[in-house]
Amino acid sequence: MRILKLFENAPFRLYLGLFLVALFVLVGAILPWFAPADPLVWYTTPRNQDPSWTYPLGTTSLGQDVFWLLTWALRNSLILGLLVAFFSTLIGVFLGLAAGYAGGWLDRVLSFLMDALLCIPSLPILILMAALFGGQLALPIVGVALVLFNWPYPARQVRAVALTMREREFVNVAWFSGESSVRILVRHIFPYIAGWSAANFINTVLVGISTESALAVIGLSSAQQATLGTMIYWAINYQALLAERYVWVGAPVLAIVLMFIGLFLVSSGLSMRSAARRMSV
Amino acid sequence: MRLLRYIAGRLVVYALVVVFGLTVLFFVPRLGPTDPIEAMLAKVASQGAYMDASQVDALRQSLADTFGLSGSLLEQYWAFIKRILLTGDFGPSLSMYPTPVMELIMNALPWTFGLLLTSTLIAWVLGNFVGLLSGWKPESSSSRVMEGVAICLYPIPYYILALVLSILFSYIWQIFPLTTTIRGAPWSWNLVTSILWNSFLPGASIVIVVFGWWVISVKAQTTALKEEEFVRYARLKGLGDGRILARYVLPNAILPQITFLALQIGLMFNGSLITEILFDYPGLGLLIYTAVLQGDFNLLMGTISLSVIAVATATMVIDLIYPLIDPRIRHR
Amino acid sequence: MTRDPRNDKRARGTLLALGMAAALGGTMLAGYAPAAFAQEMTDVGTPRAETLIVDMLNARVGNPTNMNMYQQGVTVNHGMHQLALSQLYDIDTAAGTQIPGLAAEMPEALNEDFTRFRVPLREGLTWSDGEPFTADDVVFTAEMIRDTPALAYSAAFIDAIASVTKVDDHTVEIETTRPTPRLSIVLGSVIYGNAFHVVPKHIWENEDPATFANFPPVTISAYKYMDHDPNGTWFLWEKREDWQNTEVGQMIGEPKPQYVLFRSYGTEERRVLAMASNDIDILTDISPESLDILRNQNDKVRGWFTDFPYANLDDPCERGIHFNTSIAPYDDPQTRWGLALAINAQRASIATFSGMMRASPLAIPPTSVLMDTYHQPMSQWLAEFTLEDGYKPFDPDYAIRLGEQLRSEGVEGIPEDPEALRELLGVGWWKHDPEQATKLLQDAGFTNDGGQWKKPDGTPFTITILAPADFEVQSQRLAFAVANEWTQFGIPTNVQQMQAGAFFTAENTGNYEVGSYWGSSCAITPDLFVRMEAWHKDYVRENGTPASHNQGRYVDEELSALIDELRAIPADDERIVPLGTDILKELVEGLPVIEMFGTSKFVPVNETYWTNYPSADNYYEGPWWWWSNFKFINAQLEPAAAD
Amino acid sequence: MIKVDNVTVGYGTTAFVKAVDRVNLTINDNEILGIAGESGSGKSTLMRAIYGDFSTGLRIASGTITGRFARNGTGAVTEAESHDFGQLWWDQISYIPQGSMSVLNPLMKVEKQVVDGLPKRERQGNRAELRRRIATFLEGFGLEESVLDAFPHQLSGGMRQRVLVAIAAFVNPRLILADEPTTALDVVVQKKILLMMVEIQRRQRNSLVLVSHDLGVHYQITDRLVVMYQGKIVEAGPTAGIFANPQHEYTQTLIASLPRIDGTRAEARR
Amino acid sequence: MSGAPILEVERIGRIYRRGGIFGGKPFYAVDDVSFTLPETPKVFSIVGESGSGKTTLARMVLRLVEPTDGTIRLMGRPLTGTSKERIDNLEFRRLVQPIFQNPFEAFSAYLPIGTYLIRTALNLKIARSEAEAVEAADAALRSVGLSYERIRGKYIRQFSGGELQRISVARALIPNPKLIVADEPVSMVDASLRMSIVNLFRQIVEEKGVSFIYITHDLSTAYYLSDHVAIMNAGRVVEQGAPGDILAYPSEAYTRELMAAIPTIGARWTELDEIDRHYAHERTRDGKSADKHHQEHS
Repeated sequence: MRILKLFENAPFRLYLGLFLVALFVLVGAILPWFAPADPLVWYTTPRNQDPSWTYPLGTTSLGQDVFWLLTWALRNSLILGLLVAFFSTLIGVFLGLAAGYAGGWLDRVLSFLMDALLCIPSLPILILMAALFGGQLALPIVGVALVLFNWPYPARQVRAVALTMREREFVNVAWFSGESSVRILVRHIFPYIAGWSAANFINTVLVGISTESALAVIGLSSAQQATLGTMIYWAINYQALLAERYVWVGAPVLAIVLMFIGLFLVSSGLSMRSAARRMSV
Repeated sequence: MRLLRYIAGRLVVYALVVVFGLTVLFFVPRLGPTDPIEAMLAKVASQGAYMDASQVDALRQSLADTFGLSGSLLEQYWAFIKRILLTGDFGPSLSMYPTPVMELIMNALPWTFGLLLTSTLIAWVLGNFVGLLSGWKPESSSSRVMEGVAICLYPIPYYILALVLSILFSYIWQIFPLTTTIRGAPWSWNLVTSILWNSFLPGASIVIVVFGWWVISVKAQTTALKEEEFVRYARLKGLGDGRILARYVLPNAILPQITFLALQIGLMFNGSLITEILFDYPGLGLLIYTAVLQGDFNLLMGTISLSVIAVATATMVIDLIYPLIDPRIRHR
Repeated sequence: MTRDPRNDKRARGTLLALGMAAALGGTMLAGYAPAAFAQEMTDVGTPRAETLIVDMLNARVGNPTNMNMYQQGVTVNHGMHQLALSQLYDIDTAAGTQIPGLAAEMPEALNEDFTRFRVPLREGLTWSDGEPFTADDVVFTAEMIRDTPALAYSAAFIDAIASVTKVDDHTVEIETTRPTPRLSIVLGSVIYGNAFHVVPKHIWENEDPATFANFPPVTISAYKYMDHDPNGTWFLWEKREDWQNTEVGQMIGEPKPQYVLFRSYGTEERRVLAMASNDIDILTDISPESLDILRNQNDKVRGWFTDFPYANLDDPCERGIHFNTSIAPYDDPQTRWGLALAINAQRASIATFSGMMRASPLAIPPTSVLMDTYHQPMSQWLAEFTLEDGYKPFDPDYAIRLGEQLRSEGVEGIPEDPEALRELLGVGWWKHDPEQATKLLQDAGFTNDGGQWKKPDGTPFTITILAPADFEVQSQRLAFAVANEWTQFGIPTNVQQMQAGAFFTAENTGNYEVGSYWGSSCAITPDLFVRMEAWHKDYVRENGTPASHNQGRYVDEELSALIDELRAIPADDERIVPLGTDILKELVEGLPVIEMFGTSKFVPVNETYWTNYPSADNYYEGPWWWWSNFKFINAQLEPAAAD
Repeated sequence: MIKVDNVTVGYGTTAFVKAVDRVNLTINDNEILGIAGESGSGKSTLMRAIYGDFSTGLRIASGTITGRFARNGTGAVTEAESHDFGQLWWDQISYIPQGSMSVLNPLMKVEKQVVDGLPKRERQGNRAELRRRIATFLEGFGLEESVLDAFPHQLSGGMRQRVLVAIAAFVNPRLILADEPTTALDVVVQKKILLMMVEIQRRQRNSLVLVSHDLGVHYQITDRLVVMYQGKIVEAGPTAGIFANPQHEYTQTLIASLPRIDGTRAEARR
Repeated sequence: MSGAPILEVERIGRIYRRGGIFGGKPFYAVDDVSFTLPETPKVFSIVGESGSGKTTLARMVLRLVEPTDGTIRLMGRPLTGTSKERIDNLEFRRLVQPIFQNPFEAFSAYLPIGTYLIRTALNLKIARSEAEAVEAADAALRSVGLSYERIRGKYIRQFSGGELQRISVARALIPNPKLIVADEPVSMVDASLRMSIVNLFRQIVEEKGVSFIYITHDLSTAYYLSDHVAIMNAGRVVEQGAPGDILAYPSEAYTRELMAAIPTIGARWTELDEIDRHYAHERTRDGKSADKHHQEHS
């Protein structure tokens, strides 16, 4: 209960989340460099080992070290999630600001695009693409497709904010100070949505990782790259669940869940903190 | 008159969205490397029927004719759009030729619709309820526990939950069926219970995740509402907690959730697809997956077009309903 | 509650599940189990003890109320094909010979050219609605196919069959368009089945066969349609009261199962769970891991062998690595041989199916029949076979070493006797000799500086193996296993998985360089004609143009000449085996395909309710539950003795 | 009626922030008391403490606020500390908030919101009869019955504020506290509302405490005035007396800084 | 300097559609308003209640809202429309500057306030370098009683409302504009500081030769500050003229009503006396005998 009580406290929530995320970034970004062998290669270890000192998380039915495989999977999933989030947030924020601030036909066209893309369920189309392009659907393409479907969320929100911002007096003051439209967007309006953008960024990381792994689990992603999804895919392919090799299938699942919780705590902690700061201003 | 103009405007946008979606759908597969005829031939061949080369060539020609995949891309495009929008005809399924795609979809649609509708409603009601309470009394231990649960549940991907649920409840404790078996005369009580029984786990996996989302969002909403002046005013009028919650906080917390619902429909639909595939649940998701596996062009086009249309329609309906619910917009 | 051997397993699972549930913070409420799940009745309402439950080969059927097998999109794998329809000629998979089905005898050639045949039909058969089966039905079916070009099969039929005429009520005469020494192959089942299904004239003559749904179907074999799931996940068939008037009744006797339920459980986990909980009696293909799980969970479940390798190894198609031989550098046999010697088959075997496979260096599967006819007799030749530089690539001790390794890993039931091991794991395979592989590649113009292979044209040598995504597990895993081998050898190799549609498009149009396939390496009878014919150079097409045969675009004049010879002789000609041997030698030399392993079919059965399934020690049929000959297996099953 | 005895009020528990510092004040029966001061003077905090609204971390650090209410009609006397005033809300004490857009529930019709605050005894019985009573009451202040069927957003700001005044007055309380009730309203509307409040006070013969930063408003309607500055009462007494002869320097500045139409014009200083 | 008036507003109007979602019926926020600001610096007050259209009018002059009818001329050149003579944005901003109602809303919370002044000087080409800009800012700040040193690196939350409004004025002064449009500039400022700002405006008019359009709802400051007053109601100017004339002898009923509603000190509303008379027989106002007479005192 004490732990739960601390959750109400934005900083603690934030720090716990940051701790989890930092842990994953550490595992995903640094540890892969220390892998004793390419964990993707089969039969570098004995098969189906239980966790031990040599193999902290055991080995797969393919003779891969689950621990090192997990570090690689985390790295790739994180990179994918971060890139998808970065580009969708960037594009979304930029287009949303442009639409909201400029108004007129640009706003109409962009708003239509946003609404249209929001209405189109992305997964069927990704499934379609994955199926049609077969194994060619490499991670970068998955990433591009995800960006395509994810920018409208921030764009729509940012547009709404920008619309209200346009009515704020300081924007007019900025204009009378001779500031250019771009500068007004970037220097004057953007700071107000920066906190929100950060939360959105984190959510999009989640969406990116989860969508890729969903595709992977039904066998439609690039099965040869180590991602959390493909790890689950291979584990299920080799019936790890029924064979009670829970560590193999459980490690990526737990990693996803914990990473999600971590990222979620960060994003909600951030928004709580920015709400608190707004109140104190 | 004004109402009509608003509806007309919304309908125009809706129509544009649908056409836009269909256009994307038409071109994506045609850029892909799969030739449906070859896929079909290979399927015939892999079933082991012996045919010599000239027989295969003859079959190839006859398939091209029946599937109507000839003509320039633009011609095919116009035919496609016209056919779908004017006649609602997606042609015959290629892998289950000559069953019309529409027939297959109509068989699957009630399943997806029912699954999504009920699980969304349940999650919505439960999530709003729990979110409201935990937002209202954030310091109580039960609301902390509920929020903790929601935070832990919300990020879990559907497919993980689906897997875990079916292992737990279909195998280790054999409470729910492993596969969908619907029995009972049409419109009988048996049929209903049978459907509920079979839909329970897929539904639960959606409910649990969506529930978490609602709890979090409603809680935030409620926390904000608590600071609202009219809530404060109601409290200063000496109203009891229950009354304030029920008549001041609840309606105001729920109303914005309706717009969120519109935004979430696409995402929830995505979730239901994965769930259906993993539970072998006979809805649209499984049909899409089958179509993918079989390289069934017409079926793919049909199912995905319909998904787009369905989601766009649902979003539009919510958009149209919203002003009728919110008095601030209704009475001007 | 009866004592269940799975209980302690379950208990462990329960603990784990509780842990998982707790970890998820779940607050799931346990429901109650409804009465429908009691074991006396199946959930479709038939007595469990009288019902045989069979795994449906394909996923659920999208159009369950269409059973017109002549429409190309209609799947009849829901029991229709396996139990209710019958072919003119069927296959005895144990003996590897065709047998008469609806026909009374094998066709009798009436002329030297093999263009006219007399086909006697079985007497005393009736359709499930009581109407007699006669020559009129056969003639009607032939004419219907001929007159309905909308049926996909029509063109193929017209191309092969000139006419079918009635001689008397139980005899027809068939004329072919060209010499056809193997008419029973054209009109009867060899592998899986055949498109030619005789239809009841009295039903079909009033319908348009192009649109007729044929539902509920009037059937000819011992079972008739009873019920189905509107979503196509299950189909229930009931034994005909007049089962005596069917070919099964005449040939074998009364089938014991009163009901046969074909059902689809979806993903492999579900199928496995279903069999583990006795909800299904016969499973089609699963992975070895799944079989392992099943055997651990339920001691009533058995594979083809009771011990290692559990799987049936007699599948009529083998798996290997195929090349598009029209694309450099794979157009050079040196390259292909180099790549073959870079593979450690032992590791690949374990990676793919834990070693439960029989290796085959020849272009035909190492089934019991073909091992006796070709592999064993040819092992001497193989051992002496040399490459151009005099290197002897064959390793006859492959099986012995693999056996040792498996024993060392704790696998039980590995024979000690070298001959028994060779019989089990294969006569041998190519050596794993990276040095020789390097030499061959360098001879072919490849260079290797600092561990980086370069093609003769100077570009880096990397390989992409096209592989089936999930729909053919063995080829898929083999692709990954070989990719792993080549990568370790120094050539970066990746696997490109494709769904069926994209996969076959790529294969047919030659839009690939290296692929993990099975299509052209099939045979079941010593007569290799059916698939070997596909290697004829006549079938080579430009890349980009779909090829119906010879997707590897392999041109070998000598091979084509041998195939021409084979075309001209009937299946029972004495030159069949020598010619076949020559063809196989030719294919070894040119190596258009690195043939690797026979297909292992992990086809478990559950003996809780039924026994006398075919198995390695009760080999009256192969375990091809989804073939047309399933009806004969079904008729020989026995109910398990009640406890 | 209310006695504020050497009270210090502030926010927070660990780090106590003083907002009202050792204030003494009496609210008499049947009077209009004004509390004047600029932003941050502590006037709103003092008013909340008097009302007994301790919901958002407000705390009386020292001193007491006690009340003594004689029920109208029966004459039954209730005595309580401000911590227990909650039971008297909308019975003996009611409150008029600053009439911003969001002070009424946007999803509820006005009638319900009037009824909602009434004590049980009022809410029981015939709804139609109650509505008629409310309507009559409103009509007494020039509000039409149709207002009851409106949603808050359909009313103008002035109308909403009059509804709030009416809601507070309908229960016939002994004490009404009004927190900046006319800020952000136009002068014409403001005047109407102030007059309405005065009329209510005269009719019900209860006490009205008016918190406002606008000295003009205090001049017009209050009987007694308290001027607050930085948490302290710097001046208190009859309104007329203060305006005629302000004692404290701050009060003098405030009064002096008000421009008057009949006064000097800046232009004239040219 | 040309002899053209600084600002000529000619029959301008602005139509809005009320009610967003169901379309809406048009209404005139500003309807057929004309006035002229002569070349000599003056304070022109526009007085009206909320909804009278005064803010819309100000925003049209500020080019923030496009008029639907009529023309506005600045120094004899059109402010609106598409003609070649139309004043471009840079020139416009050098000629006209705004001061807005809420000083806490006038600057971004995320930028140091000095930035606004520096950027104004640089963007409007008042200064060619950072140093010159600081100089210009400092000069402007000194004219409102502050200095650049005092605001350097500080953010909005570190200032009081009065200070912020002075900084707003300083910023507006940087390009040495001809016209400053001040929209309710003192309504959010504490009463004790209000007069100092109003006096500051007057001082700027005198010393810098800047004209003011002063938008307010407060008749008393308008009277105090301006040279010319226009009373607006429902989108129209109902009365305009010199403050002394209008406020001493209002000819329109609306103006009179407005004036009567101001809670001025020294003149108690007569309605209050009526109420008291009505309830007099029920009540005696203890200790209040004096207040009945205090209007005579002041």
